Formats: sequence, C-alpha cells, structure tokens
Amino acid sequence: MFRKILIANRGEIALRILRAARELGVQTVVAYSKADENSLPVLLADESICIGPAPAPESYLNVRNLLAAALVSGAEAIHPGYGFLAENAEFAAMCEEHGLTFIGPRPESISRIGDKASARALAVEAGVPITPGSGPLPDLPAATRFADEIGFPLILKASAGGGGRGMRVVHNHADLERQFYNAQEEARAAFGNPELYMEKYLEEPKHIEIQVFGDGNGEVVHLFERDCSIQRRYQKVLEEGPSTLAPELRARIAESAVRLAKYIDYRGAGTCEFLVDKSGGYYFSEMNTRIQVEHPVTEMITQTDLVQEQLRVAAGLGMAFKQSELAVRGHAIELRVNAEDPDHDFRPSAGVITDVHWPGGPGIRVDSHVYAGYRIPPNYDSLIAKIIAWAPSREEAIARMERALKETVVEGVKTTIPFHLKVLGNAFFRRGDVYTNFIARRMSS
Amino acid sequence: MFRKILIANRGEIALRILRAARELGVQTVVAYSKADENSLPVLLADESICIGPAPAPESYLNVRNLLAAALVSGAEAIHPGYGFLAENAEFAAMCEEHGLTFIGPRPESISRIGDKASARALAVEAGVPITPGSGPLPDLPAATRFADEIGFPLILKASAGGGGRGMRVVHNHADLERQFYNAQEEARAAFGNPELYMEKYLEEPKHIEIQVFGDGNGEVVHLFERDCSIQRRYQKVLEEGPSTLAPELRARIAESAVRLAKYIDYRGAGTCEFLVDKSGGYYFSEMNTRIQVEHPVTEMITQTDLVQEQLRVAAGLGMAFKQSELAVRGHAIELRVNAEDPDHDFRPSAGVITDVHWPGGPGIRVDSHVYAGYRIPPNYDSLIAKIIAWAPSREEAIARMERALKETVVEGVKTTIPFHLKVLGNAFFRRGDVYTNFIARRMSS
Amino acid sequence: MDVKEIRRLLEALAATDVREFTYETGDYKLTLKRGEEARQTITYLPPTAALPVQQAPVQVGQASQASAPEAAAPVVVASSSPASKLVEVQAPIVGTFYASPAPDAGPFVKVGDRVAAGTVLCIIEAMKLMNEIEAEGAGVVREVLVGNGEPVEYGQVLFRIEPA
Amino acid sequence: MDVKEIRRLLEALAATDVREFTYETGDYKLTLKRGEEARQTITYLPPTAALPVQQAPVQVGQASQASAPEAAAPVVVASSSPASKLVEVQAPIVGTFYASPAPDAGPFVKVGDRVAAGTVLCIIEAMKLMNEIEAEGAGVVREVLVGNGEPVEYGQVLFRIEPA
Repeated sequence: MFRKILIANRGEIALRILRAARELGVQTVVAYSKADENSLPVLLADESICIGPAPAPESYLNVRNLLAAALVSGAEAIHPGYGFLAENAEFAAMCEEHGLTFIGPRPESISRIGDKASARALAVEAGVPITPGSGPLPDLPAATRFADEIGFPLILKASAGGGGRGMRVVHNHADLERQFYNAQEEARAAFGNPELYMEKYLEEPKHIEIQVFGDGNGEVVHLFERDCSIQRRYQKVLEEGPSTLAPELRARIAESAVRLAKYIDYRGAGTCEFLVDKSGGYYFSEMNTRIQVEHPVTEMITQTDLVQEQLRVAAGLGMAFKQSELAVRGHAIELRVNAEDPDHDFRPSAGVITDVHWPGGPGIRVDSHVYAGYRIPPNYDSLIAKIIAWAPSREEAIARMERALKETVVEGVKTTIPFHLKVLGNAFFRRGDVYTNFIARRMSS
Repeated sequence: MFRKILIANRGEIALRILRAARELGVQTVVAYSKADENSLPVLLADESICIGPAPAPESYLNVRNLLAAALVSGAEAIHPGYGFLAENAEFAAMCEEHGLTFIGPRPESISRIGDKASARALAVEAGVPITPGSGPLPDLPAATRFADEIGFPLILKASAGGGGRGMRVVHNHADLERQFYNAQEEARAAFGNPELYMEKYLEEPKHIEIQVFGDGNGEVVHLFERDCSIQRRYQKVLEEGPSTLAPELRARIAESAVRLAKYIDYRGAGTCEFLVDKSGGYYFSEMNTRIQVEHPVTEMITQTDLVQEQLRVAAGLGMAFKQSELAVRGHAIELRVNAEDPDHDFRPSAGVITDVHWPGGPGIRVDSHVYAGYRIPPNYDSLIAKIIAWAPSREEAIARMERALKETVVEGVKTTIPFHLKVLGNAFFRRGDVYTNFIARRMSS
Repeated sequence: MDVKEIRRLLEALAATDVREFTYETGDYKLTLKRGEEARQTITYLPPTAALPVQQAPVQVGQASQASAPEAAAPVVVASSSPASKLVEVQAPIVGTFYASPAPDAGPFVKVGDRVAAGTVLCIIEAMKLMNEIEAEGAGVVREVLVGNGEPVEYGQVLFRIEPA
Repeated sequence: MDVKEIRRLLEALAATDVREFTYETGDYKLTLKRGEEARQTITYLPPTAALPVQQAPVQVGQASQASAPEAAAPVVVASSSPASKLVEVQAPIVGTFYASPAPDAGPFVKVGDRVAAGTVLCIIEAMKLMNEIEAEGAGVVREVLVGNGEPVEYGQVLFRIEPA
C-alpha cells in the first residue's frame, strides 16, 4: 500500500478519499486552492499544500502545481476524485511520467473510452448495444432513408454541436421534412457547420448505470446498477439502487457493461451508463472513468468500500472483489444536498453555513465537508452533502430518508432539501415510475 | 400498527424510538421533564407533553403522570426505552390495566426473569449453566465443604449485600479461613445481617451477551452476541460484535439463551448476559428485559432494526425475523461518548455543548440527541452519543472508528473520546485479548 | 481556548455593545477592545478553583446576560411587568382539565370571581381520579387559560389570579 | 497557536470592529490593534524555546504575518503602518526553493542586499524546471523566510523587501 497520497480535489470527495486513505493507514496530502483554506479536508489532512488561487484553472486544474505538490510532499500517488482532472488522460500520463501513480484507469483507457464517439465505436466492437445512429446526413432524402430503416421517433443533432443545443425530436415524416433544413441552417449559424446526423430517440427512458471495477489484468466485476433517472437539467438529483427493473434485464445490462470494460481491460472504478426504454431495450450511452458522486449507493447495497478498493488496485494489491461474493442487500437512496434555492430556480446560495445538524440513526450515512461556520466559496459547485439512506426495501428506504430529512437543519444558506422532500412524496416516484423526464413532467407544480 | 405511541424516556433512546416510529408512520408523543424542554426528541416529536420537574422520580418515574399523558394524548402504546421504568413489572401491568400496550415483555416475564435470584433458578430449570453457588453458609466448615466440592477461586458475598460491596475473592483454604469470619463481621456491620454465601469466581471472564427476540407465542430467535467486556466500574465503555470466541462456543451460548427465553415464552427484545471463562465455560448471569444501549451493534451486523421490530411485535403483527434468515455480516463497534472528564476520574462535565461535529462517511452511524447550543442537564446520565463503526472485519472496524473519532469535535464539555482512542490503540484490545478487568489491568497508565 | 472559541466569542460580542473584554485564567488572558471610544467592560471571571461548569458563569459587569436560565424565563418576565402582578396557577399533574364539577354544572370559577385560599378552581382528571385544584391564596380570577375537557401537561398555566 | 489559527483569527477579526486584541499565555502573547487612529501593529511573540518545527514558523519582525493575499484585511492593515512598508515576494508556483544558482554557489541575495527590478531572488524548481523568481521593483532585502531546499506552496511569502 502507498505510504502517502496526494488528494487533487476538494469538498466532499476530498474528504471521502481522506477517510478511505486514513482507514488504510495511508497518509494524506490535500492540495487546495486559496478559497478552500478552511475546508474540512484541509483541516483534517495529515498535510496540506496550497496549489493556487480560487479559480479552478489556476489551482485544481493546474497540472504543474499539482504534480509539484505531489513531488515536494513525497506523495507516491494522486487521487483525482471526480471532475477537475479526473478524466484527463494527459494528466494521468504526466503522473506516470513523473513516477506518480494515477489512482484511476490507464491514460489510454481514459482517452479511448472517455471520448463519446470512440466509446460508441468500442461498444459496437464489444457487442454492446448503442442507440442506433446515422452517419452524416447530407440531405433530406438520406435522412428519410435512415428514418425508414430505424423508425420514429428520432432525434436530429448537429455534428458540431454539444450540450443539448440544436437538438430536435422528430416523430414522423412530416416533422422530419419540416425540421431538417431548419436544423441545418441553425447548425450552420450556431457552430459554423451545417452537418446533421440522427439517433433513435428514446421517450421516457430510465438512466441506469452499472458500477464496474477492473484489476487491469483482465478481471472485471460489476457491482450492480444505480437508477439515476431523476435529473434536473442533466444534473442528477437522486440516485438509488437497485433499480426497479426486472432481474433478468438488470443482469443483461450488467453483463454488457462487464463485456465492454473487459474489452478495454479496464482498471479501477468506472461506470457504464445506459438508457433503458419501456420495452426493455437498453443502449450504452457513455462510460465515466472515475469514481462517481453517487458511489455510496453501491457501497451501501453491496457493503463494499469503492474508494479503498481504488487505492488497493492502484497500489498493485489486486482486487478484493470476486463477482461470486458480490450481492445486493436492501435498497439505498442518495440525495444531493446543494446550496441552492429551489424556490428561485435553484440559484446558487453561497455564504456562511451558520448552523448545521445532519441526521443520524440506523441506516443513515452522511458524506459532507461542511461545518457550522463554514463559508461556501462561490467558485465551485454547490454540493454541500450527500445523504444516503439504506433499508431492507425501497419503501422503507424512502420512509427512512423522509425521516432523516425532517431532522436535518442547515442554516445560513438555502438548500435543495425542500425539493427533495417533494420528490420523495411524489406518488410516481414512490411506485418507481421514474424516467429522465420525471422532474419536468411530474414535478411541474 | 399503532397510530400513536408515547415515548416514556429521554436522550438518545427517546430519539431512537422516535426515528423507528416515524419510519413506520407511527405518530410520537414525547413525555419529557422540565429539564428536557429543549431536547431534540421534544423538538422533533409530533407531540410532546411535560410530565414533571427535572428530578426523575417526579417525571420519568412518575407512573401516574406518564399514564395520564398517554391517555390524554390518545397514544395506544408506551415505549419505555431503557432505564427508568423499562424493567418495572408493575408499570407494565398498569399500562395494560389502562388499555395501553406496554412495548416490552409481559409483566410476569419481567418479574420472573428480571429478579436475579429468580432468574438463576429459571436458568437451572431450563438447563442453562449458571456460576455454581452455595446456599447460606452458617460457618467455616460449611464454607470449606462447598469449596472442596467446587474448587477455588471462589467469591464470598453477603446475602444482604449488593452493588459489589463486601465481596471477597478467596484463592485457597488459607484465604478462606482468614477471610470468612471477617466477612461475617463486615456483613453484620454493613447490612445488619452476617449471612454469607459463595459463588465460583471467574478470573478474567468475558462479558458476552446474546440478543434474543420472542414473539410471545413460543417463537424465539437470537441475533448473535455482543462482547461488552470493556467496562469501567461495571459501566460498559465499548461494545462489539461478533465476539472473537470460537464459532462453536458462540453457537452454544446463543442456543442456551434461546432455550431460556423460550422457557418463559419471552416476548419482544431481551438480552441474556453470560460470563465466559478462558476454558470455554459459560455461565448465565442475568437477563435484561428491554432494548439495550448497545443494540446498534447487533443492528449493524445483522442489518435489522430492533426498535421497529419491538413496535411490530407489540402491535401484534408477529416477528419479521426468522432464525434461518439471520446472519452476521462484518463487524461493528459501538463507543459510548459520555460528557465526562477522563483526566479527572471521569467526573461528569455537564454544561452547554457549544459546538459539535459528528463523524460521517462509510460505515459510520451516530445516535445522538445533542446539538450545538444544547445544555446537558445535570439530572440524568452523561451519555451524549453513541458512535458505531461497521466494516467487513474487526481490524477494519477499529481503523474506521479511529478515523471517525479523529474527525469528531465536541466543544463546551469534556468527553470520553480521548479515553476511547486509548482503548482503540491498546495492543491487547487490538488482538481481542479483552476481559472484564481490561481497563483496570491494561489501561492503568 | 482555540480560534473557534474566540471566533464564536467575537460573534457573540458583535451582537452586544461591549467595548472592552478581558478574560484571564491561570493559563491565559484575553483582552479585547472595540468600537469608537468606549468605556463599558465585561469581565469574564472564570472559577478560581473548580466551580461546576454547569451554568456558564458569565459574570457581567455592566451589560446584558445572554444566558438567562431558560426554565424560569416566561414566568419571570411576566412578573417583572406591572400588569403581571398576577399569580399563575399551574397544573401539578398531567390529565384532563374540567372547569366544572359535573357536565351540567356551572364552572367552579370564572373571570372576575373572588377566590379564597382553598377555593376549588378546577378538577384535573388523571387515571380516573378527580383531583381538585385549589387556590393557594385569596384574589380575583383574571384569566382562565384552558378550556373544559382539554388535556393539560405538567406546569401548564391554568389560571392567572390577582392577589387580594 | 499556529499560523493557520492566527490566520483564521485575523479573518474573524476583520469582520468586526474590534480595535485592540490581546491574547496572552505562558508561551506567547498576541496583540492586535486596528482602526483609523491606532498605530496598526500585529505582534506575535512565539515561545522563545519551543517553536513547532514542522509548521514553517512565523518569522516575526514587526508587523509580521505569514498569511497571504486573500486574507486581505490584515495585509492591508499591516502595510499601512510605517514599519510594514515592506513588500512581500510570494511563491507564484509550488516547488522547491533554492537560494542559490548551484549547490556550491553563494545565495542570489541575502538580508541587506540591494535589488533592482528583475534581480533574480531565488529559483523554484517545479517539474524539473528551474523557475527564476525576480524582484518586481528596486529595494533592500529585509527578510528571507525560506531555507534552501525547502518546499514552498502557492502564495507562501519568500522575501520581504523594503522598496527603495
């Protein structure tokens, strides 16, 4: 095992990594920006080292200072957390060049599977289903031919686009005719490139993701799935596991994820995301080559410690998990408590947390880096805590989470807790009737 | 299930019961003394009702006010927690007389097995081993005959004594001759009655207790054992489960506990305490007819909710546990955080908790009724929190607990946390070499 | 004393009009002056030996005292105001309040009635027992705070009486 | 009390209108005066004997303070006093500090040296690259706060220079 690692992240995930390291007897160096001087990970770390001013490009994304911090502090490895440099293949490669272990996949895995187009191609090679998509469509007749082949609904996308912009759903030939040239013009105007392509459009899919773990020597296991369908503007709001899908379907999706991860001999923790339609069709959408925010859901239902396992695998100690020993017990739900005002379009509510009282008792886990008197810096994301409830069944986990939220106190800033209570109380949610449009369709009150 | 229950207790156990009730959709009425007006259970309860001034005899032991509180608030059942009236058969009977369900065993079970002498007799009848003991010993020759029969070491006790006073350990005939008449005189002086008896004295026993649960209709299960050997002046300091005893011995002790509980057709949660000597001999010492402070240890390793189960069984819904479905997973350790000053002979440190920050993250559970600004009343016990750590193995649970304590902050009062850190770091403790004299023998620094 | 404590102290002081602050123990001494000029002082005199830590013994020279014992609060406040020469009659037990001896009878007392020591004011039923609550001294009933048949908790104020 | 704590304390004070602050223990005494008319000084007298070695000890001349830019309040306070006309040279990158161009060479600068804008003060090695740190303006080196070969973090004060 490593003697000392550098944590190249902040907030709750820096604390999460610190906890895992400490329990393994590994010393921690927390690299922090000026804005995070008084943060809990810095206060709790064995050592801490300032790597730049508040803006992330000058600190948490400052490769040079991060590597220098690891080298001058004598750390042997760097844990990137999630976000920032976690999926940056170049950074991973530079770590290795400087004799530092990057706690994550090999750089080439990150570049191959991290790129969305390349990942789709790999999935096809590995025999994992993806949403059917066309190549570039020069004109309407080409689009019509593809539509006849695949069937409606379809979604038109600009090849040069991104972030959801310029996308149009078409339900029939009339739609397609009406939208195609408009979309071309819009793409030209927005991205300087009129090229369009089409993909099968899934109506009301579930967002299901499989936690995988590889030892980098050909062995890959899965730790079952998480249902992250409840999203607000592509941001996950609530994650749970297991999903309410049929066991046979769950097993098939998990098997696909393992096949893909094995195909690239994946090392460490990763997540394969799928969209699942109501007829049981499932489609690989992307792979995240890092630990995820919602990893505690999996930890709670499988009684594992994924971050400790990341350290073990990175240290060359092999993987402690065997597929045959992994099983799902009970149900877990995670809520992301953000410092945002749900009554005012979820605008960030930075400031000082004047008082905080987290829930406790059976089945409750809280991962939070805040404390009474902590000032939330305006420079980073608004996540202040993850509350996870475990219980034998989904129904009991929901009741437990409601109980927990009602005993939670956060003063000084607004939080998303009132919104979470509404989600938990929603009848569609309670019967598991949740798809990625849940908030738009079921919460528009 | 009940619609509403009255919680006739305070502190962390009142909160624990409130949480269980709330998760089951049961309304709670918290009965509180004037001193607990601002306590968390009162603040969180659906209803609360003041039942008297601070002194317990006038409030938490005030049967009349408690019953009236239940009746006027429309509660259908009373949960007594632990301590106070939890093992008072008369109170249990009065509840039933007033049409209130006592959430606990039948009154006659409490009186039969709650009385120590009666419990020993029942154990003998049920074929459960107890420490061999003499009847009253009129003179030295009678004592010598008993010693020859049972063997040394033995412990001389005054029949009228209690609380450890007047006890003398004798290791051989010379000891016995020297001590016998002195002890008689001392007993006469202290208790007005010179009568003595003797019991087998166990050197360095382990305190092992079996959690049992009965449905009151002949079905009794056990939920494995807890090792509570680490005690300070007969007060438990740290509890853990499972014990480090051999599996075969653990099974035999559990089987004995079930036999005893079945013998009296026990209903609800109970604990059979045993002393276990180094040769694998085990001796029933007493039964606690209530939920115990350390019940979370069992909940963590069996993934059950004992308090919810108490409510279910009391409501006549039968027992959810089947012995065949119960299994131990991993290891759990509970620490009792007391507001005491370990540097000054553990004297109580009442006052205002000015700041508090409990640990979080994987495998950590905190049961605490305190918050920043909470004033600990001087009228009751000094328990302010229970911190429970679960991990796959004992070694990992210890590491996790150490990690958790190091991120805990309690300001305004002294706590036993520094002492707990010493226990956790002790080499004898780490290898499981703990007996009831652990603190006296291994911690005398 | 660590930074957190000092910080909290500063926050606490900010809400006051304290100008100078000195805190001295065998171990350390803390002095603080604030505001434009200033002459008020709060001196925190910690126990010389080992007073029970129970009630934060904030000895206040001039200004206010934040930590009033909360138990007594409402009663004391009431009694310090002129209108509150009233004596409160509190429920000594938990039970159901009855204003009259029988369902069809009139109330024991109503606002404006004169009472003497020993006059029955109401009944509290607890455990099927009817407990008569009597006036402790003579006076005039000024307020009846509980309705007939309502549950009352220990210490709940039932009546306010103006002593004669 | 370590640098971090003092820094936190200063921040806490910055938000208040405290003018004078003294904190004294057997080991040290911390005095602080601020506001318009007060001679603004921060004095931190660490224990003569038992300095914590690990945490780069605060070098205290006069109006010293290890804390860096973003704790802006105290810095401003300090620099407005006559003694603290000193300009701080902070580490712009993380790395290893070298006082001299080669192991056997003399230091680039020492206390009392005159420097001009562009004079190399030290080297910070990061990622095998030697980064020369230059003076931004002319002046006299009054303090050198880091030892040869020591690691430095971003924003750490390396030198104090009295502007010419």
